[in-house]
Amino acid sequence: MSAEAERKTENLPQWKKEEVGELEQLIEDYESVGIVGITGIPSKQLQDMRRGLHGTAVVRVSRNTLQVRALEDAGLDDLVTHVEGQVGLVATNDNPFTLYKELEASKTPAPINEGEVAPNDIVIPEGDTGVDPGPFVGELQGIGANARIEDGSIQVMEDSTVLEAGEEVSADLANVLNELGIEPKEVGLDLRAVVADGVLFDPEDLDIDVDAYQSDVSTAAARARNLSVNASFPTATTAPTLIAKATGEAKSLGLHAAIEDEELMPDLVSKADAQLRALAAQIDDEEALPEELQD
Amino acid sequence: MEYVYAALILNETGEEINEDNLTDVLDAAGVDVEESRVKALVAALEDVDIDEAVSEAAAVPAGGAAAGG
Amino acid sequence: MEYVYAALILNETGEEINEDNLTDVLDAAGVDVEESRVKALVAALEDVDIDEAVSEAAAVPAGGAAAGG
Amino acid sequence: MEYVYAALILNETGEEINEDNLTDVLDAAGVDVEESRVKALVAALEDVDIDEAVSEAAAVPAGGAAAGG
Amino acid sequence: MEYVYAALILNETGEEINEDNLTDVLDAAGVDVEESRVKALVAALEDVDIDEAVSEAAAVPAGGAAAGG
Amino acid sequence: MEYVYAALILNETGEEINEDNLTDVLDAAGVDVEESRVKALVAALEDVDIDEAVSEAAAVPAGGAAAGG
Amino acid sequence: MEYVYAALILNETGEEINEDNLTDVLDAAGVDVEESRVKALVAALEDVDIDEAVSEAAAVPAGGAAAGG
Repeated sequence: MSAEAERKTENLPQWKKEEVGELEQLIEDYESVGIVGITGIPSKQLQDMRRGLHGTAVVRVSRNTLQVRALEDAGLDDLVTHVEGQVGLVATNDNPFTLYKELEASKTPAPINEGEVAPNDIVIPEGDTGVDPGPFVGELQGIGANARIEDGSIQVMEDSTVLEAGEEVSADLANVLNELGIEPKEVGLDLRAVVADGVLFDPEDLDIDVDAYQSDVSTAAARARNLSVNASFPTATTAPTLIAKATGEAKSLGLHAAIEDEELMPDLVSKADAQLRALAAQIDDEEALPEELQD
Repeated sequence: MEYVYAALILNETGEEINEDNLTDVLDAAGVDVEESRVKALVAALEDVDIDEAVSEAAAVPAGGAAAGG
Repeated sequence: MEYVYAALILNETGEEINEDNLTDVLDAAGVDVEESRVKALVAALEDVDIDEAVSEAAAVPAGGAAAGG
Repeated sequence: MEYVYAALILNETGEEINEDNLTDVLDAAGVDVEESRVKALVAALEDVDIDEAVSEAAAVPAGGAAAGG
Repeated sequence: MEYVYAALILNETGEEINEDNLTDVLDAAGVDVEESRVKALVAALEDVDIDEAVSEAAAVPAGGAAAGG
Repeated sequence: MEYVYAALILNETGEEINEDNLTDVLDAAGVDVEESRVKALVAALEDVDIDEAVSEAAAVPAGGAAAGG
Repeated sequence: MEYVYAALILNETGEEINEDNLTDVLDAAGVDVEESRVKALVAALEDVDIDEAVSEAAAVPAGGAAAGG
C-alpha cells in the first residue's frame, strides 16, 4: 500500500475501511481479478449467478469509490478505468479465458424496453409471425420490417434490421418486440477487463475462437502425419499409410513398366483394355472397329 | 479387338502401322485376317496420335481398384 | 505393354496363351522378344481370368477417352 | 503452431493439457513461452474434441494455420 | 506421433532437431523416451526439408489407376 | 522408404518382420542399415494389419486428381 | 510383388537394378528366387525412369487409407 493510499484510507469511516480491506483481501487471494458489469440484472438473478459461479469465481459488489480505492491500493490501476456504472469485482483462480467463457455462457436473453439503448443490432427474423392479419402488419412496416400478409398470417419476408446498436428503442419498437417475444438483450455478468498474473485482458482478447483452435489441431495433426509419411518415419498411426504408400508405388511402377507379376496382371489387362477403348474412341470409321467397340 | 491390339503392339515397338505389318501380327496369332478391316484400320489411324490417345486412358480407373464404377 | 497386348490378342482369338504363341505374335510385330518376360507373363496370367479383368474395365465409363472423343 | 504441437504431445501421452505441462514442454523446446497464449490454448481446448480433430486431419490435407495457436 | 510433434516444435522454434533436444521436449511431456526411436527420427529427418514435407499431403499413389503409357 | 519396402517383401514371403530379417534384406541391398530405424519400424508395425493396409492401397479411389481427362 | 519391392529398394539406395542385386535382396528375404522372373523384371525396367513412374501415379491424399489412425 502506498503512503498516499494509506493516507486516503485513514480518512475513511471505519465501515468503509473494512470494506476496502475486504476487497483488498479478495484481490490478494486470487490470481485473476476483473471488473464485471451488472447493469440490468435483477438482484435475485444476480444472487443465482453468484451461486452458479461458486467454486470458480467470486463476485463482490460494493460502491465504486471503494472498489477504485481497493484497486488502486492493490496496484491494479489498469482496472480502475473500467469501474463505471453498475459494476462489481470478480476474482478467480481460473484461467481468465475460461472465466470469460463461463460468464458468456451464463448470459440469458431479456426483453428491451422503450428508451433503452440497443446493445447490438436488433433484427426481426424472416418468417411467419404467427399473428393473424390485422393492424400489426402496419406496425411492423412502421418500424422498418419488410412484412406483408400471406397465407392467412403476417409474414416477415426477410431478416430486417430495425435498430442499429447504440440507438434508442422507441415505444413502437418495444411494443412490436414484445408482441413477437423477441428478447434482444443478453443479461448477465459482463466481463469488462481482467488482470491475470499482472497481464491485462480485454474481452476481445478473451473471446477465443474455438473453431479456429479446433482447425489448428487438425492442421497440426495433418502436418505431423505428412512429415511422418514423407520422411518415412513410421509411427503406429502412420504405419498403415506408409504401407499403403509403398504398395501404391510398387503398383504404379509395375503398371507403368508392365511388369509381369501375378498381382499386377488384372490391372495390366484392364489397362490394356482401357487403352484399346481410348484408341478406338479416336477412330471414326466403324469399319475399322470390331463390333464390340462400334457405337 | 485383336486388330486394335495389333496396332497397339506395332505402335509400342515403333513399327509402322501398315497393312502388311498388321496382317503379319494377326496371322501369327492365328487370326483369319480380313483384308478390308485391316485397310480400314490403317486408314482410320492415319491421323490419330496413338500415344496421346493411349495416355488418356491413364485417367480411366483400372479394374480392381475402381470396380463397381 | 506389348507383351500384354499380345496375350490379349491370343485371348480374343481363343488361342492358348503360351510361350510359343506369344513369341510368334511378338516376333511378327518386330519385337526383340525376351524369353524371360514371355515366361513370366505366362506364369503371371496362369490364374487370371482375363475376360473378367477386361469386363471390369469395361464397366467403368471410358473416362478421358470417351469424353475427349 | 508450437503451442498446439505441445498440446498434442500431451494428448498422446495422456498427460493433462494444463498451463504447467504446456509451459514445461515449450520451455524444454527453447520456446520463449507467452503465458497468455498458453492460457488461451488451455481454455480453447477445453471445448475441442482433440481426438476427433486429429482424426479429421486424416481426411484433409494440411492447410495453413488458422488460429494463433 | 509424439516424437514427430516434438520434432515439429523444434522445427518451429528453430532449434536443432537432435537427440538431446528431442529427448528434452519429450521428457518434459512425461514421455518415457525410447532412445532408439529418437535416433531413428533424427536419422529419418536428416535429409528432409521439414517445411516442405509437412505441407505436402502424405500421398498414396493410386495403385489401381493405370499409370500413363 | 527402403525400410518399408523391405518389410513388405518379408510380408509377401511370409517371413517374420523382425529386426534380423529386415536388416538382412536391407544389407543385401547395400543399405547402410540404421538399427534404430529398423527398431522403430518393427515397433510401429507391431499392431498393424499389413494385409489390410495393403488392400486399402488398392482400394484408394483411382486418382481423383488425374481423372476428369 | 516382392520382386518389384526389391527393385524399389535398390532404386532407393542407388544400387544398380541387375539380376545379381535383385537375387541377393530376394534371397535375403527368404524368397525362392526364379531366375526368369528376375531377368524379366530387369528387362521390363530397362528404360524406365523409376522415380518418375513411382510418383507419376495419380496421387491421392492419404486420407482414406490412413483413416483409423
